[in-house]
Amino acid sequence: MYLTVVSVNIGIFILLALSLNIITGYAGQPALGHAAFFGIGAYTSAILTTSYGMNFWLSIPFAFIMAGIMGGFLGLISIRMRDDFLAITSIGINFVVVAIFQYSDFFGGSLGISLKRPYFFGMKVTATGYLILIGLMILGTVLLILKMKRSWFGLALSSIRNDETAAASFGIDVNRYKVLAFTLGTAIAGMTGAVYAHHMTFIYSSDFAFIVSISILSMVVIGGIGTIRGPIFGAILLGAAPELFRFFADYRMIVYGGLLVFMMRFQSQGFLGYDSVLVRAFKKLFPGGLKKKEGEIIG
Amino acid sequence: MGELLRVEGLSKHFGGLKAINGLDLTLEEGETLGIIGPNGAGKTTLFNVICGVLKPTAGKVVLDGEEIQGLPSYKIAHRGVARTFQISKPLKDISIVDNVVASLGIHEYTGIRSLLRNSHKRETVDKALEILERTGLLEFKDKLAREVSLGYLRRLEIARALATNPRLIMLDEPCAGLSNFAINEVIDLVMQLKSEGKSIVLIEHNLPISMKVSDRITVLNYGQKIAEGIPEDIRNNPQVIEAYLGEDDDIA
Amino acid sequence: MKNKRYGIFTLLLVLALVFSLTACASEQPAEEPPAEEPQAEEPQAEEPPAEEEPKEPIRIGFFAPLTGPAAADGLSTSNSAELAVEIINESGGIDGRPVELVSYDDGLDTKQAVSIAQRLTTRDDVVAVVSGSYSGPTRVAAPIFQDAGIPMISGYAIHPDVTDSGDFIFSQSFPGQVQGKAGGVVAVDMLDAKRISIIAVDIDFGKTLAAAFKDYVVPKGAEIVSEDYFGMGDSEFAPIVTKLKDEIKPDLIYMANYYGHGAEIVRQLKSQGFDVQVLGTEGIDSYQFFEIAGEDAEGVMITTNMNRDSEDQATQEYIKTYTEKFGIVPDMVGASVYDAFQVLFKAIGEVGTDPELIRDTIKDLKGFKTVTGELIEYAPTREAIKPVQIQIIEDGAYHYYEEIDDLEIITPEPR
Amino acid sequence: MLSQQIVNGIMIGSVYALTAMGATLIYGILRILDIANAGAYAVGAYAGWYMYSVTENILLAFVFAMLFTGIIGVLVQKFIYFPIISKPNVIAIVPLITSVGLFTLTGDMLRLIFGPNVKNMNMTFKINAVEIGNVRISAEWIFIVLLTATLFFVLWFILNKTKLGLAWRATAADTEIAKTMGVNVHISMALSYVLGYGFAAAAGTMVGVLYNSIYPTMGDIPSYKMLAIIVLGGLGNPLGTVVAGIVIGLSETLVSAYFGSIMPRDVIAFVVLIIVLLVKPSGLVTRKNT
Repeated sequence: MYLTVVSVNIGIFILLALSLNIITGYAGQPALGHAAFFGIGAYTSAILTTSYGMNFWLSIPFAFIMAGIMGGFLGLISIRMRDDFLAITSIGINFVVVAIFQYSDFFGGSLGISLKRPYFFGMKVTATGYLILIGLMILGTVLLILKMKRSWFGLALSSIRNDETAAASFGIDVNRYKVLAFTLGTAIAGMTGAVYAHHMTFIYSSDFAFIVSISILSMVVIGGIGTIRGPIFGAILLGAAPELFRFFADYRMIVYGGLLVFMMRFQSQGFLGYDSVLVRAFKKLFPGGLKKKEGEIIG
Repeated sequence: MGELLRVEGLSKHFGGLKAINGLDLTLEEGETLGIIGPNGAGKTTLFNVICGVLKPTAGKVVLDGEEIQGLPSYKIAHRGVARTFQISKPLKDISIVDNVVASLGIHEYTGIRSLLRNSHKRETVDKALEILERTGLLEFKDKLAREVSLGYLRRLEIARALATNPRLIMLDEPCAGLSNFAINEVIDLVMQLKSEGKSIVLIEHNLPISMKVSDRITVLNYGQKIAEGIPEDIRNNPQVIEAYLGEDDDIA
Repeated sequence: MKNKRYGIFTLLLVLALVFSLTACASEQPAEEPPAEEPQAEEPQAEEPPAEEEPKEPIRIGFFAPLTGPAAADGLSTSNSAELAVEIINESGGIDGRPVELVSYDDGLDTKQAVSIAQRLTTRDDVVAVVSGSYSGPTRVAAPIFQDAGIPMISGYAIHPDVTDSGDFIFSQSFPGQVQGKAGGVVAVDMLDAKRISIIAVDIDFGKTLAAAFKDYVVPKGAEIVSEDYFGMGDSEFAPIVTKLKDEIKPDLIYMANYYGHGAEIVRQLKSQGFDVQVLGTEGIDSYQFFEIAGEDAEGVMITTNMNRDSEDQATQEYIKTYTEKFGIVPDMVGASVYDAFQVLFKAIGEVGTDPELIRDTIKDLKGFKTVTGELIEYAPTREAIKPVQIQIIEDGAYHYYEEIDDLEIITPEPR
Repeated sequence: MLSQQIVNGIMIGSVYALTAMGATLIYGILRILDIANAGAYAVGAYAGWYMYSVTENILLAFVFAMLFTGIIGVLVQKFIYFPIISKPNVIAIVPLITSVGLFTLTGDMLRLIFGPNVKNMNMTFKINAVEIGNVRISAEWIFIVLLTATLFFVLWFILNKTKLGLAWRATAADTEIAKTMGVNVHISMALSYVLGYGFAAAAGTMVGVLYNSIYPTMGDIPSYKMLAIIVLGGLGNPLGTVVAGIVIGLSETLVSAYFGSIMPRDVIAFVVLIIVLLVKPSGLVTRKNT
C-alpha cells in the first residue's frame, strides 16, 4: 500500500511534468504557474462532487475543460508579453489563483475542501485503483504527445519555440498555437487535479502554491526538457526523493537543492535530455537503438 | 504577365526615424526586382512591412489586386509571399530536413486539427529532400540546424522559402558573408528560379550581383526611392554613385 | 520504420516505468501479510500476562513538519515526543516493553503526509500514532489511520474534519470553537470589553477561533468594530495598527495568530504608542513570542492549555526536564504532543497493544492528569475536554490569571 | 490617518526596493532571475545578527553582512552562474532552476546550522520616535530609512560617478558592444554580484532589525515578491526598482488600511504587476536604449 500510494503521488507528478513540458518544452513558453491549473482542476472537480453531487468520473472532463479555459487565458496573455515578463506574470497568476481559493468561501476558504472517496461500479476506489487510473492517464498523455510530435501541430510548436518570426514566415499562426499549447498543457494538469483531489480526500489552497509549480518545472528540466522520457524520469526521481531520502531526513532538502544546482551546472540538458551523458552512453552501448529520426523534437 | 505587387506611398516611422518614407514600387509577375541602397536605407524594413512583421505607418501594399498591408505575417505567407532573413533564423534545435518540412506545411497549420495530421508522410519528406538537393544541403539533412555553418544556413533560408511554393520570393541579402564559390552557387539558384518564372525581390548590397540577376533595380536612400531602372542606367546614375560612394566602395 | 521503432521504444520505456512501480507496489501484498499478522496477533499472544518472552518494543508513530516553514513547531513537538519516550523507557517501558518512536518529517506537505501515513500503517507496524503537525497533513493522514484501524491522537491541529474522519481519531487540544468561545469569556465576562477588534491569520486556526469568538461576544452586547485577516507569512502590521489607533479605537484586540505575527503586532502597537489590552490565543504560547516582542509583550493575555504556575508536579517536572534537555522552554504545541503520548502510554499500559482496545480506553478516559491540566474526558467528537487556562504575561513569563472550567464553555458542541 | 498610512507605505516600500535591488543589479548584467538572492538576504541577516551579537555594533554588523555575503556572491557567480550562462544553447530556465536550487540549499543550511527557531537582534535605539503633525515615525524606521537612503546614494555614486559603474552600465546596455569597447565584462559581472548579494544582505539585516526576528525561511516571501518588483521596475533598472518598491509598499499598505482583507498582502504585488503589464507590457519604468 505504501508503495502504491507513493506511486500514485509520483504518477500525478509525471502527468504534471508531461503537461508542463508541452508548454515549456515543446512550445518554449516559460510557465512558472503550472500548479495553479492543477489546482483549478482539483477545485473544479471537488466543488462539483461535493456541492453539486456530481459523479467523480464525470467531473474529470469538467476539470479538464475548466483548467484548459483558464490556461487559454494565460496563453492570450503570453501573446502580449515575452520571456521574463511572461515568466513572472505566470508566477503572479499562480499567487492570484491560490489567493482566490484561500479567500473565497465558495472554495472552502482556509478550511479547504474535504472529499469522499469515489466509487467505481459500486466499489470504493482504492490506492491501487488510483494507480491504475493514473497509469492509464499517463499512457493516454504519452500517446497524445507521441502523436503530437509527429504531427504538424508538434512541428508548429517547435517552430515557435525556435523562432516566432520565422514560424510566421511560413504560415504558422503563432498566437493561435501558443494559446493551444497553453490550453492543452493546462487541461491535462486540470484533469490530474481532479484525481489528486479525490485521492487525497482533502485539498486546501497551499497544495497548489508557487513552490509546487517550481517542483514541477524542476522535474521537467532535471529529467530533460522537450523529451517524453525526461519529464517522466524527473518526476520519478524528484517525486520519490522525499521518500528515498527519509533515512537522512534532516539533509534531504540540501540534497534536493544541491542536485538542482549540480545538474544545471554540469548537465543542464537534464539526465535524459538531448545529448546528455546518459543518453550518449546509451547510444554507445546500443548503436542504432536510439537513432534520431525525422520529426523528433528536442529541447 | 500582370502586376503582382504594388507598394503605394508606403511609410514606416520609428519614433522620429523615418525608415521608409512615401515609397512607391511595382513588381510584374515573373520579374526580378533588385533593391539596393546603403546601410540604413530601409531595405529590410521594407521587407518586414511587406511581409507583415511590421505594420506600416501609412500607405498600401497591394498583392495581386488585394491590399495586404497590416495583415499578420502568417496570412501574407499563405498568400504566396515567402521571404528569407538577412540574419538567418533557422529552427536551431531541429534537423535541416525538418526545417524544410516545417515550411512545406504552410497550409497544414490549421489549429487543433493539425494534431491529428502526420507531418512526416513519405511524400512530404521526399519533397523536402528534393529541395535540399536543389539548394545543396542534402548532405546535412540529419544535422541540427545549430550544428551547420552560416553559409549553409543562408541556403536553408532559401530552401525554406522555396518549400512554401511561393508566387513571390523576397530574398534579403542571400550572399552576405559567403565565399565567392558559394556566392556563385546562390546566383545560379536565383537564375534558375527566374527561369522557372518566379517573381523575385532581391535585396543585395553587392552591386555586381544585383546587376547580374535583376531585371530592374530600385535604389533606396533614407527610406526613399532615389532611382529606378534597368541595371545599366543605375550603374551610371550620378545620384546612386553619390549615395554609394558616401559610405561604401562596393560599386567599384 | 524508424519512426515506429522509436515510438515503440519510448512507449515500452514508459510502460516499464509505470509497471515497475506497480510491480513494486504489488510486491507489497506479499510482504504485507507477515507485516500485518504479527501486528494483529501479537496482542493476543502477549496479552495473557506473565509470559516472559524477549521484550519486543511497542512502536508508536509520529510525524511533524521538521523542515519547511513550520520547522520551529516541528522541532518543538519532536523534542516532546523524544522526551516522552525517553522518560517512559527510563521507568521501564510499558509492561516491561520498551517504547520505540517511529518519527517522520512531513515538511508541512499533504502529499508526504499521505505517504507517511501509509508507511506507518503498512510497514512500520505501529500500534498508535501521534500527529505533531498542522491541520493539512493531519487531516489527510487521519482517514488512512481510520481505515487501517490504528488510533491517532492529533496534538494541536484544530481542523474539525480531523476527528470527523472516524472513531480512531482523537484530538488532544480543545477545538478552535471552544478556545474562541473561551476567548470571548475573557473579553466580555472578565475584561468587560465593549469595542473589540479582531486580527487573525487567514488559515483554519485563525478563521475558526475568530468566528467562535464573534459568536460568543456579539450576543453579549460587545461590538466587533473591525476584522483583519492576513497571510501566514506576513510580518508587516503597521497599516492595521495605524487604522486601529487612529480610527477604530477599540478597547480590546483579539489576536488569533501565531507568535511571529503576535509579536510584531504588539511591537507595532508599542511603537505607535497605542495602549490597548491584547488578548491572544495558544498560537502565541511560545517562548519565541517574548524573545521577539521583549518588553512590549507585557500585559498580553492568552487562552491556552498549559498553566505555567500549576502546582501539579508533572507539569513542573516536564517544563524543567524539557528546558534542561533542549535548552529552550517548552510551548503549547510541545506540551500538547507530550500529553498525547501520556494518553497513549496510559491506554496501552491498561489494555496492551490491541488498537481497538486502545481506542476504547482512550474514549472512556476520564479525569486524567496531563501537563496541560486535567483531561476531563473526550467529547463525542473525540476532542479533549479540559479547562482553558488564561495566562497573562508579567515580567517576561506567562503567569496564571484565571481558569475556565465551566463545562458549558469547554465542551465542544456536537456537529 | 491617510498621511500616516502613506508614510508607512513609503517606509516599507523603501525596504522592498532595497530587497529587490540585488536582483535588479544581477538581472541588469546577466539577465538571470536570481531567486537565490533571497537566500543571500537570509544569509546576510544571519551574518549581521552574528556580528551584532558579538560586537553590539550595528554598523559593523551591516558592513560585515554585506561583505561576507558579497564575497559569497562573487564565488557563486564565478563558479556556478557564469559557467552556466556561457554554455552554448542553454535555455533561459536553466539559471532560474539553478537559483531555486541554491535558494533551497541555503535556506536549509541555515536551519541546520542555526536551528529553525527565531533569532533576535534586540537592538536598542538611542534616538526617540519623531512626531510631525499626526505622523509618527519610530526610532527603528528613522534608522532604516536613513540607512536605505545612504545605500542608495552609494549605489548611485558607484554606478554613475565611477569608472567601474560606467563599465557596469555599458555592460548592462549591451554586453557585446561593451566587450568591443574594451570593457572587462567579467568585472562588471563580479560587481553585479558583490553589490547584488551585498544589497540583499543589507536588506535582510535591516528586516531582521525591523521585526527583531531572523529565521531560516525569512527569504521565502522576498524570493517571489522581489521578482514582481523588479519586473514592475522594468527589469534591470535600478531607478525603476526604487519606484516599483515604493508603489508596491504603498499599494499593500493602502489596500490593507482601506479595503481590509480583500486579498492576501503577498498577492497585491502580483495583482499590481499583472494590471500594469497588461496596460504597459514593458513595465512601469522602461529601460533606455534596449
